[in-house]
Amino acid sequence: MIALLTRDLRLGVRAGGGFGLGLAFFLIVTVLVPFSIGPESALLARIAPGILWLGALLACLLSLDRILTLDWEDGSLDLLATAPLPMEGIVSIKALAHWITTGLPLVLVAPALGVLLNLPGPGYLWVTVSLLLGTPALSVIGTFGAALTVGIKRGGLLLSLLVLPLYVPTLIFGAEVARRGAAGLEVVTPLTLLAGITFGVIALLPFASAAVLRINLR
Amino acid sequence: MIALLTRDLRLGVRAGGGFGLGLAFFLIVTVLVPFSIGPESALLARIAPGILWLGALLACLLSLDRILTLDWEDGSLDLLATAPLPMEGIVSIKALAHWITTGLPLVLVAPALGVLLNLPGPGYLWVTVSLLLGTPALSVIGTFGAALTVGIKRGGLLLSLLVLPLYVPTLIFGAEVARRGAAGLEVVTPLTLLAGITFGVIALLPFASAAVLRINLR
Amino acid sequence: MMPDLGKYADVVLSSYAVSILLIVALVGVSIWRARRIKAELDRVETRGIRRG
Amino acid sequence: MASIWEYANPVKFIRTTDRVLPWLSAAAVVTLLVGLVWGFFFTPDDYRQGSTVKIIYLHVPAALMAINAWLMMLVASLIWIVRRHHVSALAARAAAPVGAVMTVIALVTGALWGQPMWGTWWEWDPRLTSFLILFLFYLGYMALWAAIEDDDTAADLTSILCLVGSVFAILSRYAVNFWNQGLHQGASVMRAGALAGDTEERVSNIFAVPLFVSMAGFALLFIALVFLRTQTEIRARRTRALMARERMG
Amino acid sequence: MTLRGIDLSVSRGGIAVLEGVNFALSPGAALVLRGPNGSGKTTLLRTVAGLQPPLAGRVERDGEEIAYAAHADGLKAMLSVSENLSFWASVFGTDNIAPALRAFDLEPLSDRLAGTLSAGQKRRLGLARLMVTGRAIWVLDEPTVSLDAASVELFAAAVRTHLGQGGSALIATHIDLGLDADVLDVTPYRAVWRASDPDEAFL
Amino acid sequence: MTLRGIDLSVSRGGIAVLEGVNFALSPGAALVLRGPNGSGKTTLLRTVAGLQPPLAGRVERDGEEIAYAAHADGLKAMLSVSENLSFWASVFGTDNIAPALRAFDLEPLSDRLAGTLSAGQKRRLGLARLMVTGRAIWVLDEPTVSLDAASVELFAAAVRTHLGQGGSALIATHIDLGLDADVLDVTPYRAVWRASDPDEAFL
Ligand code: HEM
Ligand SMILES: Nc1ncnc2c1ncn2[C@@H]1O[C@H](COP(=O)(O)OP(=O)(O)OP(=O)(O)O)[C@@H](O)[C@H]1O
Ligand SMILES: Nc1ncnc2c1ncn2[C@@H]1O[C@H](COP(=O)(O)OP(=O)(O)OP(=O)(O)O)[C@@H](O)[C@H]1O
Ligand SMILES: [Mg+2]
Ligand SMILES: [Mg+2]
Repeated sequence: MIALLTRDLRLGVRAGGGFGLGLAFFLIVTVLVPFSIGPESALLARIAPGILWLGALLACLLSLDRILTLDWEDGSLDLLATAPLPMEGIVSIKALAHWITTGLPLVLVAPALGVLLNLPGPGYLWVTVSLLLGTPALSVIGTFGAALTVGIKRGGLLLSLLVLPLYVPTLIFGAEVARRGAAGLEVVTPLTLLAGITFGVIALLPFASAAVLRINLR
Repeated sequence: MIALLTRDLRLGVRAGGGFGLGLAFFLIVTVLVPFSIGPESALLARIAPGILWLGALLACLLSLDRILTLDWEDGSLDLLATAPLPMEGIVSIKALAHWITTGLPLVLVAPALGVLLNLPGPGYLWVTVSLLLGTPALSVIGTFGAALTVGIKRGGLLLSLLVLPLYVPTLIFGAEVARRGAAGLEVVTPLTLLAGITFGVIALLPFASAAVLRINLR
Repeated sequence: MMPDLGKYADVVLSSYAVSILLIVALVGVSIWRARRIKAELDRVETRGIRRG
Repeated sequence: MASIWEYANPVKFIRTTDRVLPWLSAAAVVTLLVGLVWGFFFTPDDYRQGSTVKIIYLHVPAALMAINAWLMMLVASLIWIVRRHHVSALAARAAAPVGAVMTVIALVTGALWGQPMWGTWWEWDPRLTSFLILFLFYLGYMALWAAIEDDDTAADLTSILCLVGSVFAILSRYAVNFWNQGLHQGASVMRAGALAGDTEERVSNIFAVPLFVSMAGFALLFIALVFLRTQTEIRARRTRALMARERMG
Repeated sequence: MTLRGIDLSVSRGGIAVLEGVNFALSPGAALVLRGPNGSGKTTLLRTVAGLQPPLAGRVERDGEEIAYAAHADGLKAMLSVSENLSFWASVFGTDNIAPALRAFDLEPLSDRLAGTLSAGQKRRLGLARLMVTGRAIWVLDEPTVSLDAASVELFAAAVRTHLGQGGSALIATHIDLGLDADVLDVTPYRAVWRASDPDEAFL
Repeated sequence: MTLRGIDLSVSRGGIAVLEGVNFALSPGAALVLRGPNGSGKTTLLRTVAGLQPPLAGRVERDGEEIAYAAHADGLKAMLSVSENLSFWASVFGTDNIAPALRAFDLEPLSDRLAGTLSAGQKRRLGLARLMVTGRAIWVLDEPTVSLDAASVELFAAAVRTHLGQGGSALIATHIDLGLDADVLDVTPYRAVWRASDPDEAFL
């Protein structure tokens, strides 16, 4: 299992491995927002927490199809399936590797991008906290979507279509925490709910992902 | 050439061909915006034209890697390059097929999505016009990006990174047309500039794309 | 016979129009596809029988 | 006593439904026409909402069927997962487009209704929003069916998606409620007189009876369409199997 | 530890491909599958490896004991030859990759990225993977594709060593490998236009 | 219409692979390239086909006259066999795909999606593509990979017909095709440890 994790991380940071690309995408979306919305800083400040969450979610989404499809295309997934690892373990490790290479960097860089959008003072803390708590759920749900679409060539967009509705609760609570935090309101309730979703999803969804993957390898 | 266009369109609409997925992505981004920004309709109305442009741009972006990579992976591109078609023709046809399967549907559906974001009355016309004029540029520029990254496995995110800066001028003028139009202001200047970009890009960029593609096939 | 719909006539009428249109389209597509598939199946079946 | 599972045999299913379909379709058309004509021509306007109240005969039945269709797909998916009866997988597939159209009707009529009532086409009200999400689930479900070639694989994957999706749909419903308390009517057909005035305990019978007729019409239409479309899916599958057999032969 | 296929029927894309195949593979023996293109060798091997369920009959095996090598090699272009091999070694709980490198003459290439190998070099690396699995039963699908004569000989030698250590091998191939092995021609078992179970209800 | 390689040096990944190769291929003749794995056959063929520039020397050919078949077949999984073939036919301005289907025994498969073919069937389709190009010079990289004996014979027959009509063929292969052809072993031309031109400035 650890061998799989280290391999995935190593592949992630090798040239072309996709590490940093999610980050860059996040950066660019954030930069493009003022171009399309217009440059008023009051308006930007109001939408800043939401845009940061949306950007992080899209960056996550775009890197999902790397989780399994690369391994499927070159035949590694067939070979892994015949290796002495439980399928549930494989998908969980894959989700973890995705979070470490994509989710975590997004969390770390979000405050810096907040500056570009005039994020109000208390927002920095709560954007970071909510992303830290929410991005693991995005990775785990995304792995489920990736397992569903693994046999489909360039299924990237289909993957987005399947995964986005599943992202809705996470997004709502996460953005709510960030928004309330930025406005100086109470955040305990949405924060608890966000944590609930994340832990629930981590505990249960790998079983569904493994089942789906087994069907797809058939 | 026409054989190539009909083949690409046919592949596009076959199962898993990706037609309609760009559309779905556009829809979903639009839906997610209020979840992250919050549900106040006055705020949404202000950012609606910008969000529609941003959503269309991202939907376009995500489908770019299908333009050439699929053909590269299965070896068709090598074979096309040795076929009696000029490389400039090949990339232009690819861009055209991409626009027909992705850009055009986006234009058609944008007004419907405007409703979800409380787009103000005159906005409908101008969002449609600006997208109609701007999306061909997005496809042509995107084909250039696709040609740049064609050899790179799952280069999707890298592609986004390379292409996004190139999209900035189109986005600025396009969103400006839509925003001014929605606010009932004069739109002639940005509209002219947008048209200029589109026609310039269509006339010149295929040569660059063809050159880049030749190098990448080497 | 037509009821007086007052100032909301366009809204009510377009609701009915759109809904009925959608339902008719759905029914139409379903029936059309049912016929087509049935014909195709018949074709394949008789071909199979002829072949033995 | 024949077990209900016998109808899971495609041939038997087609034979039985062939027999009931004409009656069912006729009943659906008649009920639907009666409900809608009654509602449109022979009910008075509401004193607050004016003639827009007539939209309810489309809006509420469509909204209910949109939800019921998903529930039916969920049950059919479970049957497929547990007992692997092909007809149930195909019935779920057949129901999805019908449910999606019902969702669209509810959304469109709601939007049209919202314009005069709330002064806006669209409001991010929880009820409306969760319908939009439901629509996305329908889209994803149909797209997954369409994207996979092997029928049984597609059935397996879409049923799991339907299961997981249902859990997330419920989660979304709560999330959306939390996020915005909205303008939409409560579930008041059975309760408060939000429609007909303030005094009565129930929606006045003048509105309620045609509404129920129309609901029955939508339900019958749904069942008839699902039967027909399931037959089509079965025949399509049989065609594919026969052609495959020819190829082997 | 004997691998047995008992009345095995296998299907692909919902269509029965082979029917009633019986075979037994005991330790120290190799069995070569033959049959024209499209006869169902790949399908049979995938079923034996446990990647897809049989349509009928059963495979008697200890699931943990099979190492499978498919048409595709499962190499990561961005990892070096030895990194690729070490990864598979640790997945299978072994750790010595040196013998595998030596057996397939990969030592001079061990620091090269797998993506820059030629077709035949890639294939050699894919085969070297088998040796680090430590599994007793090798299930191989056209292992010698793209290999030159010298590499085919390396491969045959590796299989012989494996058999000598009590391992066994089930190999689908179109060419002669120079192995002393039984041959199973799948042609007689081709399913004659019968739909597979799932479709049967529709016929 | 003779194809000539004159003092040809070719490189891959910035490293010279073959140096000073000379060959000539006249109408009606076939030339078989041989050499161990990694010796540079693929690289040489890509250069001849015009997909990459030579490092030194030149290829004399009429660019329009080459049909190239690579390791990969360029098939679209979602198009049927005949759609795949018709597409290539119209790209090359020909239109009759029937002879190609017949020559490679693809008629029974012509309505199947290419994605559902077995490895060898795919390969046959890839080779059938050559016949619809109408080109005189065929440049083939290991064309018989995954083919069974009967299909190899179909292929050899197709090449013989092509040569009989005044065409020519340059074929890299590891196995014996049963063709009456000259053989060019690339082993003696292997470049010894010399960086290619672009890197030279740094050495
Ligand atoms: C796109 C927008 C809308 C959607 C998706 C929607 C959805 C729904 C749904 C799902 C129901 C059935 C719920 C239930 O009975 O528990 C319903 C009922 C209803 N809707 Fe809407 N609605 C929308 C807009 C509107 C608007 C604008 C109005 C009018 C102001 C409206 C008025 C009603 C009424 C009166 C009912 C019946 C409530 C009851 O008594 O059960 N809806 N709607
Ligand atoms: N997805 C699919 N749908 C329908 N039929 C398929 C599918 N995939 C493969 N087949 C068919 O199944 C049969 C068996 O294929 P398989 O790949 O097992 O053959 P094989 O013996 O390995 O052939 P080869 O020697 O060419 O590799 C072939 O006739 C093939 O056309
Ligand atoms: N991207 C690359 N970077 C560096 N070296 C490479 C690269 N690609 C291939 N090579 C090397 O170039 C040499 C020639 O490779 P080529 O693919 O031409 O060999 P080949 O004769 O076709 O071999 P095979 O019979 O295995 O197909 C090999 O030694 C290979 O390792
Ligand atoms: Mg095979
Ligand atoms: Mg080669």
